[in-house]
Amino acid sequence: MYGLAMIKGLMVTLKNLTRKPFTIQYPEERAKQHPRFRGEEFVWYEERCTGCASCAKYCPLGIIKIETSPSGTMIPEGGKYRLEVFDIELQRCMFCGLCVEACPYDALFMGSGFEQGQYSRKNMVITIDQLRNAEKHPSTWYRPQLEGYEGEADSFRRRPTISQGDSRFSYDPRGGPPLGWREVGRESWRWHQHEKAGMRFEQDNEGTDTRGEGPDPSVRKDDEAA
Amino acid sequence: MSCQLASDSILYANGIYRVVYEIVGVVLPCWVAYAIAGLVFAFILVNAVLLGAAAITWGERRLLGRFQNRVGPNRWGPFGLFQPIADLVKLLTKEDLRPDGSDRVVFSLVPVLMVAPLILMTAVLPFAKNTALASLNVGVLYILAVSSITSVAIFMAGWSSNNRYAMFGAARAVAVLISYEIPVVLSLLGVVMVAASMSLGTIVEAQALPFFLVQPLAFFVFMAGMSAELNRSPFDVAEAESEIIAGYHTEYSGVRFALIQAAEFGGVGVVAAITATLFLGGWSGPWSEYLGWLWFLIKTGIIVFLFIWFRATYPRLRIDQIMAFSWKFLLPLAMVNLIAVTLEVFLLRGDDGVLTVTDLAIMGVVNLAVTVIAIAVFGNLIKERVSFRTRQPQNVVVPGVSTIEVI
Amino acid sequence: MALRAVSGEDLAAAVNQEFPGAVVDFDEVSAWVRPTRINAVAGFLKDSPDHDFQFLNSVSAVDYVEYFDLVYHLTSLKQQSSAVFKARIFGRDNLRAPSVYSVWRGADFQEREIWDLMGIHFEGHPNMKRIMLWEGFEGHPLRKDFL
Amino acid sequence: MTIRTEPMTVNVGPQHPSTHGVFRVRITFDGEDIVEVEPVFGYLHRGTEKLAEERNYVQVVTLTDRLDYTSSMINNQAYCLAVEKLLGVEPPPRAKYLRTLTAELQRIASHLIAVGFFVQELGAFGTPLMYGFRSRERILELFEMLCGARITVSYMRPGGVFADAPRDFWPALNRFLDDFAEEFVEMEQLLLENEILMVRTRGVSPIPPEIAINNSVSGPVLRASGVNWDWRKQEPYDAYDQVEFDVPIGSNWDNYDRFWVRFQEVHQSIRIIKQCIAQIEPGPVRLDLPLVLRPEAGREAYGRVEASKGELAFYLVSDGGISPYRCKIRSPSLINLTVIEHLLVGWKLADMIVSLGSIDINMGEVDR
Repeated sequence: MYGLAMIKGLMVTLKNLTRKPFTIQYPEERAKQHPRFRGEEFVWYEERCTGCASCAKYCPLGIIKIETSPSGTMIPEGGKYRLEVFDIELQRCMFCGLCVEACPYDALFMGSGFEQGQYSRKNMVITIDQLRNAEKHPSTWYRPQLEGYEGEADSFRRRPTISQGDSRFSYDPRGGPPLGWREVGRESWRWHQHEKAGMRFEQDNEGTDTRGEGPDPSVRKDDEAA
Repeated sequence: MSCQLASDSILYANGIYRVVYEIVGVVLPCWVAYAIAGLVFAFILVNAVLLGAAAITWGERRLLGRFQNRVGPNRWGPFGLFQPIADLVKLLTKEDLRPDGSDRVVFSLVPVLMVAPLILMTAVLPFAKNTALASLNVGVLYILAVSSITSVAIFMAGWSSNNRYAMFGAARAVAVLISYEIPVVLSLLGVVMVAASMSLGTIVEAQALPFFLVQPLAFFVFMAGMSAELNRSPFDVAEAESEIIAGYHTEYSGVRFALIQAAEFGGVGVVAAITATLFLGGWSGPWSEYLGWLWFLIKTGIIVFLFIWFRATYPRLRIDQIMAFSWKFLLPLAMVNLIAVTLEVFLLRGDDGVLTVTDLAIMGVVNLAVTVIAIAVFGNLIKERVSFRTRQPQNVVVPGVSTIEVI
Repeated sequence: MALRAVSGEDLAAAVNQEFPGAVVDFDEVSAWVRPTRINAVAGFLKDSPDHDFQFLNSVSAVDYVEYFDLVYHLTSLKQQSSAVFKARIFGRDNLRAPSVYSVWRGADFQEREIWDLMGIHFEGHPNMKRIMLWEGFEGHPLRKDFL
Repeated sequence: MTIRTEPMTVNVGPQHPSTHGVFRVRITFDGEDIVEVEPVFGYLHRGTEKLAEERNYVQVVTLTDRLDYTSSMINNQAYCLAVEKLLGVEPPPRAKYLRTLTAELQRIASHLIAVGFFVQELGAFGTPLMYGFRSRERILELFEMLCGARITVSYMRPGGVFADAPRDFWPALNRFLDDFAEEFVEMEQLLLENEILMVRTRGVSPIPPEIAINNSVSGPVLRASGVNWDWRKQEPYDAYDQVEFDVPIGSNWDNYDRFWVRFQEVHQSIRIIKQCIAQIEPGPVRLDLPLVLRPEAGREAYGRVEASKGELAFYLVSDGGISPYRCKIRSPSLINLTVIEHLLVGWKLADMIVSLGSIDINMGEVDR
């Protein structure tokens, strides 16, 4: 009334003048990125992939292209296909993460970066070689095992707490070291041990046999026996 | 061949001008010295206005940023100080567009016509003691007259652009400028009456007590009127960016746009300087006479800050409300102020026609009371009020739903 | 407090009482009325105090290849009830249906959208133009045969 | 003497700074007064309904994010409710609470934008908008914590939500609620009683309740017209039958009331969120449904929610296949625009922008 509220408004803006800005200056500072952030580059573990192409089928835009070698050219053990092409057209990707949701073997993860800007559209396609060679910083989107949950049921057992976050479970995809394929699976989950992720059985370039470097098959037997 | 400036010349009081004139006059004919000294001072003034405009764009953007809890431009130079230069370079390298169907001559003339009055206005401003280029004895009148050229330029811009938004902006700008000229002139009459002079230098010297304390009502009316004439918030209808894109300068780009922006922000600076001179005591301040320029800058800065602060806080009024505000609120206030000041000057002035500091203080106290009463009486426009208590409404469409209503 | 859904049977009975023969069919949620009677039925459902369906939630069209279904979802704010009535239009070319614009102004853009995307022309609508696509666009994209 | 005036037609939009996106309206002015209005849509038409017929039921969730991009969570919720109705299933209670909670957070975010842009259109140079964005930023951060994205969330799935909240979500939510109370009071002090805002909006463009109902207007606009109709009350979905809140309504039906109703709804949303936090119980968050859903042939469902803009509904028809046979989106923004002629004609250019802001349209939803 009589401009008093206008003076009150002036005081509000004056108060904010003395306050620290809430924006951050991007290249120097970065916003805190949460572990579930659906980043641009995909993280793919060839050792876990069976070439089932669930991700390609489930992609709403159909931007994942998978070609496998014909069946019979590979050793039949584990029923795996060898992948020859795994292209993800990032330019059309909307990062919904449904491919990750569809992957039954924890082989595909969302990445955690967001700086894949390119000058040419050609470069916006992630190829299988890039996926193989990239540093692997997987996001925890749809992968609760990375958030420190020990089992499916564990995530439902808690009540919301007022206390501060539990630092034991803080996983920082970007800041931490890259994760290998043995560290990201759900093998430690009790129910998951019975249906192990498809492990890759193949001679690698050095000629050593990587077979059996997954979780020890004997564990499963013991578990079943128990 | 030495030249001496006549002591009754309007340029006589200006020390810089006189020194340049006399030194140059030693070697060159007097009329050349006259021109060279004028050009030297004009150079200073043009740069003062344009650099001032650059500084104000920077200050406005930084301050608006901080008012809005963000940082503002900070990439170029320390604290983003070179941002205006970067803007200028960007604008200069842009294509100079002229819309199809526009009036070529008028369209091109506008930026010049926008900037020229500002520089003309600075000619009578005393930055410090004895520094006004021309100590005109009708300084106030001169400023009012010259500042009106801007409205012609704005209308030219709107008309020649062949754009309906620009036309809207121009029509609004002219309407606003015409209505606000009157309260501004009336509010200045009070100042002139107390100072008993129209010369800005004399007005500064008369301010033993700054006039915004002596005549708060005139200060308020002048600030509001100048906000409107400058198209500043909350009266920025002429270039209301959310309604009519950019108003009259919608079609301007490149270097012409740069000049129009310079005129706008330079206008803020010049008007702030005039306000500081007329109401805040100009260059007068404590300590040394030679620090006058500093006091002047500080006072100008305060006024500029006020303009930016209002812009950060207030929404815009509608054009008819702006007119109503001028005619129904500011004009009566200016009249009240004029009558009050006339009576006070008539009663308080001594036989020698001089008002002492005590007289000014008495006037200030009386005028403060007058201000409060006048705003309370004429404050119809700003009396809108809603109660913020909520209540359970009586007749609702769907019974049984807990509902609250504003009273 | 929950909304009471008027069953198709009740709706069909009420409409049939007012306009005999207007209802073609009904199931548990909705009643089908003759396309020619849409406007009359709509006016009745809106104005009769028993129903009082003042609020038209949405008008949809569904392409079943042999025929189109126009679906009207209604709500009564006073009665706190909702109802659905449909109209079945056979054919694929030059389809016409009466507009409910005069009953519920809210059908304005939705009917235009149906004309634009499904190709059912509403007669009695004052501004039956394309809404999403431009005039001169060939075909109606939401039809099943539009590729 | 009467001055002869000539009507002038101006295209406002689709590149106008304050038509909320690519909305275009062809307006005939007499001076500054509006005599004729013709809205033109379709500049953002992406054919969402047709696209939905090509995708399976879960993939459509990603399309709903892009309808009203300022309230994606609520769009997710509406679509998931429709699919659940189609399947005849009900999500587990914890999922219901999580949905309610996130939908209310999203409503706050959306209303902050609505209020911010409303005042921006009144001419306040970005300050209330930035204050709104300041709080909205925190909400988006919470969403990133929940589901890895800020705008295109895709958080909900038919049969629940995709995953439970992470461990640090709850403390962060509580911190947000504490800070938001303070920040929101600041916005109220700045805006609610501001005289300029009041003279600009009081009594401008009123929509009487009869006209609002006949024009199928919904959401805050309908409530500002004095009709206390809220689908969260009338047809409680998810956990809304477990929480208490009031329905704010307007008494003058004008722009100010629409603005005020949004402010009050933010308060009510906070109330709901606090009750959700208190009531939520541990448990599963997603039904064990297959990735590819196949509802029975011939079923149809009309799932609606009270979105931030109004009644958002998905009308799904199934033919037994893996994708919806028909997915009609009842978009509140488009249908609220029906009232545009009543809203604008007779008012001034400056009011037109503000009135458009007061209905709070979102072009992603208008054009779909």
